[in-house]
Amino acid sequence: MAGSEVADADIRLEGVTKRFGDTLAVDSLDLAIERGAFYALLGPSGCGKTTTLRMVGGFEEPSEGRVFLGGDDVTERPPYKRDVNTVFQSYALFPHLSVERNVAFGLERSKVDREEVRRRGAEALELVQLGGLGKRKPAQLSGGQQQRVALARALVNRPRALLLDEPLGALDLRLRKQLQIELKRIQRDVGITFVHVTHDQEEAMSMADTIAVMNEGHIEQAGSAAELYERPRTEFVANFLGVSNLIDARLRATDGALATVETHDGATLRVPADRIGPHGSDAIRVGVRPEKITLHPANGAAPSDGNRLRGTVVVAAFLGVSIQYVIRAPGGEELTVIAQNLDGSEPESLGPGREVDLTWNPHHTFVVGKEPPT
Amino acid sequence: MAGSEVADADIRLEGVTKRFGDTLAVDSLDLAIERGAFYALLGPSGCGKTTTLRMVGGFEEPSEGRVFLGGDDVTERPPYKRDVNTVFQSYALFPHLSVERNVAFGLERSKVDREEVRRRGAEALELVQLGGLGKRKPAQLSGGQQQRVALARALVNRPRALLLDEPLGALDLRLRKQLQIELKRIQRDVGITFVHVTHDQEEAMSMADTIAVMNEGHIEQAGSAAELYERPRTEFVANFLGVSNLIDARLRATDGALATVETHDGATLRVPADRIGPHGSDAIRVGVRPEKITLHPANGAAPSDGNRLRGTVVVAAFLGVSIQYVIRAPGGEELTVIAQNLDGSEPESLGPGREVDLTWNPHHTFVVGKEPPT
Amino acid sequence: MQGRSDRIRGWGLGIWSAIALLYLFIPIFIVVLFSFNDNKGRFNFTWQGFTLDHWAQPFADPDLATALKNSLLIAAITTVIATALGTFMALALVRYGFRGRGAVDMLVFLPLATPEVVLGAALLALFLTAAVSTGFVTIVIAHVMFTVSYVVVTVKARLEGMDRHIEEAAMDLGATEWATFRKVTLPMIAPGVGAAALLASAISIDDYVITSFNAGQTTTFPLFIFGATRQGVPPEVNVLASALLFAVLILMGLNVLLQRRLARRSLARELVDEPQAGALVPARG
Amino acid sequence: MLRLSLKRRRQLLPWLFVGPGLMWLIVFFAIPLLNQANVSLQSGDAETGYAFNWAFGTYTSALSDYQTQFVRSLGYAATATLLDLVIAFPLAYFAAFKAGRFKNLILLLIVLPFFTSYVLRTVAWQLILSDGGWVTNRFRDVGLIGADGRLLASRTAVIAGITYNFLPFMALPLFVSLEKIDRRLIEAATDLYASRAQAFRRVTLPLALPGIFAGSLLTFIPACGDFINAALLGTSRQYMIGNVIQSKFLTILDYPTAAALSFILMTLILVGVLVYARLLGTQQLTEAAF
Amino acid sequence: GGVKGEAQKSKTTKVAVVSHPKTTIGDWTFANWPLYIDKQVIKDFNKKFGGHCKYVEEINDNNEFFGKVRQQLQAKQPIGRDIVTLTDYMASRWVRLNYCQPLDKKNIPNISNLEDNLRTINYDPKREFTLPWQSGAIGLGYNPKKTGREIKSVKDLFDPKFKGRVTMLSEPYDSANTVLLGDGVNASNATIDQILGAIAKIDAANKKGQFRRFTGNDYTTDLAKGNTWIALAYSGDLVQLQSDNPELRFAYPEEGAMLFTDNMMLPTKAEHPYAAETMMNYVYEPEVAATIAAYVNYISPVKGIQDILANRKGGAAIAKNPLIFPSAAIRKQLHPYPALSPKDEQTMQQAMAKVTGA
Ligand SMILES: Nc1ncnc2c1ncn2[C@@H]1O[C@H](COP(=O)(O)OP(=O)(O)OP(=O)(O)O)[C@@H](O)[C@H]1O
Ligand SMILES: Nc1ncnc2c1ncn2[C@@H]1O[C@H](COP(=O)(O)OP(=O)(O)OP(=O)(O)O)[C@@H](O)[C@H]1O
Ligand SMILES: [Mg+2]
Ligand SMILES: [Mg+2]
Repeated sequence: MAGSEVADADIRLEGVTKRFGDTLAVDSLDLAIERGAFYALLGPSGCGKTTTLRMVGGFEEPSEGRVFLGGDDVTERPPYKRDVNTVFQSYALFPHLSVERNVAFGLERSKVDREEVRRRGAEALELVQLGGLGKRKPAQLSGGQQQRVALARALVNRPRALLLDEPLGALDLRLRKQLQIELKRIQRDVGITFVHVTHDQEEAMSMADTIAVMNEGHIEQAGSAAELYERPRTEFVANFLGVSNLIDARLRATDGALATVETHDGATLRVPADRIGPHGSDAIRVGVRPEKITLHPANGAAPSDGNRLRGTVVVAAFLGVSIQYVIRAPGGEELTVIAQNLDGSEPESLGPGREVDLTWNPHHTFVVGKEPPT
Repeated sequence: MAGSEVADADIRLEGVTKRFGDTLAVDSLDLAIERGAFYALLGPSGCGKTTTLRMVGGFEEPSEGRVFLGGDDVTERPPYKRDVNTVFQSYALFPHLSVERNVAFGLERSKVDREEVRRRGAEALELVQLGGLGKRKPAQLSGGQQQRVALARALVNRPRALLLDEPLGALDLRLRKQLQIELKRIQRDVGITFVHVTHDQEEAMSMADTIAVMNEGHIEQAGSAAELYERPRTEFVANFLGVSNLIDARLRATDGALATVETHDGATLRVPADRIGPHGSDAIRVGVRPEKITLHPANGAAPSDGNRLRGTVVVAAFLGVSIQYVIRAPGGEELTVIAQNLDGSEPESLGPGREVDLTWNPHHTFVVGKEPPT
Repeated sequence: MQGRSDRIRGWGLGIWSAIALLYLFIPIFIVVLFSFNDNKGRFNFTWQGFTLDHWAQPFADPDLATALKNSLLIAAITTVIATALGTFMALALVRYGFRGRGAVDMLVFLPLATPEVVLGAALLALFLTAAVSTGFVTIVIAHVMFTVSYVVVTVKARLEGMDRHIEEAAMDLGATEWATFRKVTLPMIAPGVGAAALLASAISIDDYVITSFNAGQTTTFPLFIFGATRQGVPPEVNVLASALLFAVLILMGLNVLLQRRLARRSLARELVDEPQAGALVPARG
Repeated sequence: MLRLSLKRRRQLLPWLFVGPGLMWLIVFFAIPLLNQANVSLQSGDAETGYAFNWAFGTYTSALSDYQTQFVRSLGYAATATLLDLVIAFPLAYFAAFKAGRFKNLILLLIVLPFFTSYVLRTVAWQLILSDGGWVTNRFRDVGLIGADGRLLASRTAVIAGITYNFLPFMALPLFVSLEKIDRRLIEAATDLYASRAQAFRRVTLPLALPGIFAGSLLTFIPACGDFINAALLGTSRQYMIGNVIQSKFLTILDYPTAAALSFILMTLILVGVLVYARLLGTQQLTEAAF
Repeated sequence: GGVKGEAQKSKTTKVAVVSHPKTTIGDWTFANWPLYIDKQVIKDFNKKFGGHCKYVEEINDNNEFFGKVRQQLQAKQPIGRDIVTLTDYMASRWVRLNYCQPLDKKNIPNISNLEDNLRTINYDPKREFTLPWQSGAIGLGYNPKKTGREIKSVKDLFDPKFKGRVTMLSEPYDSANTVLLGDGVNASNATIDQILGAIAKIDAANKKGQFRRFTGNDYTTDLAKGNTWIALAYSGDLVQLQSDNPELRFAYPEEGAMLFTDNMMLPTKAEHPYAAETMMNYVYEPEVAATIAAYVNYISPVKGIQDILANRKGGAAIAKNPLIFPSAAIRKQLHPYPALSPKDEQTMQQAMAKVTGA
């Protein structure tokens, strides 16, 4: 499914399956990652992200399928014979070694001469802005600093690719944001392929060139952040990546670029025709992102050339940077609308209990297949 | 400082100080919380939130000052003689007792009859939507479920107030969001006073009626989320609650409702005059929230009746629901601007490297005193 | 919140603890005291007066010296073998889910649940059947047999607290299995291994029961003492026992000081090893 | 080894690690026990040797002849275990919760006696409890023993000796399990209206059960087989099964009976442990113990 | 090889034609009881004859030691000891089972110094296999301050006044036979039934709490500390005890006392017979024997040492000590152990074990 069309793939998985006893952790997965890409594996807990990464790193052997690195089949090779390095979620720093010696560990193993080890180690620490801390033990560092040591320890080996398993998962929000930016910078500077596992969609979106959304051992959709966000192809992707307002509908007519669908409660909406494509005509759901919707007091002046729905405000919550509304549609769905906090408080006319009109540009409507409820 | 004007305060702290050896954990703090309020104590790590809460719960004795519950001085009473209950950050569920027995613990101690214990226990579990899990041991529950058991265990006693110490801190983002909503719902349903300790500003804003921002053992500012967000009175509050763009400035003139200030690089901005109030005329900083700023291609059509600054785009990042820009101002500050993702991608004219104009309504400008850098 | 009754309870607890510790130490006082007894004949159980003579010549009795030497040597060899075997077993038991692990676990546990008379007698019966003459070697065999379980238990506890990703990280950085063990696993479990070694040597040095069955012509320190109880324990025994005690005390004191220093230097509390309390389970007779 | 696949290597490696230690335990622990089983069914005499002939009679006669000693052993061991629990629990509790920075010192003090010899400590008790000694005289003064009663060479002395010698085996596991208890649980209990005593009974005590169990095992099992205390502090009227096994084996050279006694003892202990585990509601036997 | 072959043959023909030709001494082993020699003797021996004598104090109990080496003896393997020192009844068993080999008397000319009353013994009438090491009497050790009177008779052990203040030896050869002597039976010729009777008597008294403990030679502590007042005791121990506790006394019971002898023997297949015999000869030199006697305080089997000690510095007291040098009258009252059949011996041991509870 996922980008297996990439020609000069640096990391390639072919039909890889992994079973733990009865658990199917990864289900005949295909995957190709370009050289130098920042690739994110995004998915809910237990979907097989870590397992996939561990098979690339050599810590688990696939039950079926093959793993290629730069064209070589490495399926049977132990980790120390693969030129990729992993940054573990728990950092896995060697507690008995100083930061310096941690970073030097990989180079020492590959018999690089002493002087060069020192030089490259210092460089790597510089890169992650830990220049002065080489002599400390890991326990003497804060979480964020430890994370950067782990990164330096992997980077210093100049591996073909860096595998990062929720490297920021254990950090608090503030530090996480800061390190996201730093990680992105480092990846640009060194140009190494990064494979980044996370279950935080915002993190994936703000960092990765390509995001692969995983679910139950397979990849649902892969592409750029904007692609996935604006045109999710499955309900899972639509819901996992940001908030979606989804409404059951069926196809009525297609004229030109836009198709017309009728929602289950009788409203008519228009969607770009090419997005109907793979789905049948019956069991579809149309969706729109909350920030694409504009609210207007009911029967007020609203633009006529777009999709429009009527609803009642249930909640209006102040979130600082934005105000979030929950609107009950006649069909019973609760739709979320997000409006930028331009004025410091929500207008009275959009307060709870008010009738409102929701409008949006048909081009922001997307279509997903209807999935049986889980 | 904080709302000590509240008359029928349910929980009241008067001049409470707590020292641990040399550490001054809480510094002559006054605090009054109304009956039935959802009150958040927000502050960075180590600012004394937990200590304050523990003094209310009776786990620490204040070094100075008094604690009142519903008018009674309880400063000297042990925890089991105070009708408040605590939900601990780590939940502190009794691992050897079933969920049911955990919830029944408090009632059994206060000699409620067997039948009622059963009934109220079941009710409380129903309330937190754990109806079927009464027989399980805590270890057999997920983090979110454990959190809800802790809540039920406290609520079932119908205390005067519930003290929650970062009850969601250990949970992942998704679960946290879900439980925030649930907690808010439960508080509305039962009408008990909630005192909620957190260092997550978004959490505080989305849940609390009143937020008290703590710093170094005292309360910096208390008020509603909108009040604190739109009109922070100190630099600490401005930065801790959301993102602020702050620029050094000095007062030039006041005419009518608006005052004029000159930024350190010579630009002129206007601010509501009443916000200058407590601060001197010299050492002030003016601020504006990132979502209040509108970006225009340089020298393009921009409204003339507002504050305006010129700058260069450094970063434009797609965050799904919004696009975040970092703009370098002539004075060297990096200003953050957030624009709702209305169109699915940032306009070419606002890409990195472009010159842009930033404009905002003077009424969205706030003023804080200049603090020495820490 | 400390009420008055709480304070009284606290005192009661403290006093009870002090009495319990006193109970533990009464015989030790006696042992140390009688190392200074100026006894006249061969017996040393009537206080006759103070002397430092025995401390001046602790090895006056060559057999006692031999016995102590044997004990120390046996303890050293036992410790090395048992620690090595036990550490690897613990490693396999914690790190690998292999078939038969439960059975191995049980086999490790059983010696701990078997009284020593039974162990000693069974082993001797085997040696008798196989016509192996007992002596130094058989003592070592026996000691290793029943200390290895303690080592496994101690090291296992340490390993279970260790993040296994750290070993994976080493391999990921190019270390082979062996290099990983040498450079990462071993240094990290070193405190546990050290505690296990200490435990093994303490048990070995102090063992009487199993040794008495399998000693042959070899005399160890406890055997010497037990033999001497029939004839009168010479004060040199008290001297050596006291000396051993003081040596341990000094070593532990140094260790505590060292840890304090480390703790003070480090910013983080993690560096101070949690007291290996489980590992200090003492030797049994 | 290098050419083995990853999977094969992962299957082989653990056995390579376990192998030597396992062999040691099999050869020097399991096989001797099996051999003992064989010996216990032999008959013959000391001078000419014994031969295997399914002599089950040894078991019945061993049981009937030494019933007293079995009952005594279990009784003494159980009493000592109980006493140790009573003595050690407050001590461990104090060390875990109240001792503050003296915690490690107390631990050290608990362990320290074990660096003098077990036999020597017991000999020291002989001196302490001797008839004309201070302790005995005080007991007489208080009237705990009669005017010509004695402490040494009595049941009291033997049980006291066992209690003494195994006290740290009780104290350390108790300490470990108490220290593991999250204090917030106790706070939570008081928060939920439990007084200190109730919090102790409802929360602390149940959570210390694994420690109580482990400590009891570590005390009870060796105490059951002990013979040094009875030999040095008791008389033949206090001899325990350990003394019998020892003398049968070493002095009387009646190997089959010694072996049979060993097996009966092991069975009794195993049954006792299982019943105890049941009573305490401990599920994982080995795990709880260590 | 030849040596052993001859030893074997001598056994079968019952004619003591033994020859252990002179060899170098080499490294050889002497197994003995603890504190049973002045170690200087070993050093002197090594200096004088060369080689190295490994002297091990490993025999704490006759049976225990027998159990240790039985398997090898039965399999006709060397047991790694060249001299073992065992008490009469055990020595008798070894002789009976061919576990020891005849001594080459040519190598032990000093055997002529052997006290006359020990020249023959029921299990080895011609002393072909055994040579006495030390003898001792089993008598009454007591503390007159506690008993308040002199103790003379075996019957005093059973005096209810001393209830709980008496220790009894657990070895039936010692205790049962002494009791028989007390009842006027010549214990050296006692039948098993008589012995069982004595054991029954001990049992009855024990049930009433008469005896504080059954002991090996560990009765000393209790006696010295005053925990017990009377002990059935070994003569040599009392001499030792008296140096710390001069008030203690030892009495040969007026009804007679049991005499035990520990005997040196050469185990079959012993690898250094010549060295062993050289040592046996050496310790039978009166000067050497005197040194040993002065240290161990038992009754020496070697003639003529009383005078040597009397003239030695510090030896006068020893020479006068009736525990070490009993008078001729007392010597007449000392009785060797009875010779029991293996079956009877086992019956006796088991009966006693029941009483002592082990
Ligand atoms: N060693 C193992 N033994 C058995 N099952 C395993 C093992 N490792 C993983 N699994 C199972 O495989 C599935 C995928 O696990 P994996 O760790 O890859 O998930 P993940 O996507 O990384 O989740 P998370 O975000 O929680 O880390 C899960 O159901 C997990 O329970
Ligand atoms: N028992 C104690 N002994 C000594 N110092 C303490 C103790 N408890 C708290 N402190 C100190 O008091 C200060 C306030 O601690 P407190 O736990 O109240 O912070 P907090 O705001 O809850 O922080 P966090 O968000 O990290 O939980 C800190 O400097 C802390 O180190
Ligand atoms: Mg994972
Ligand atoms: Mg806190």
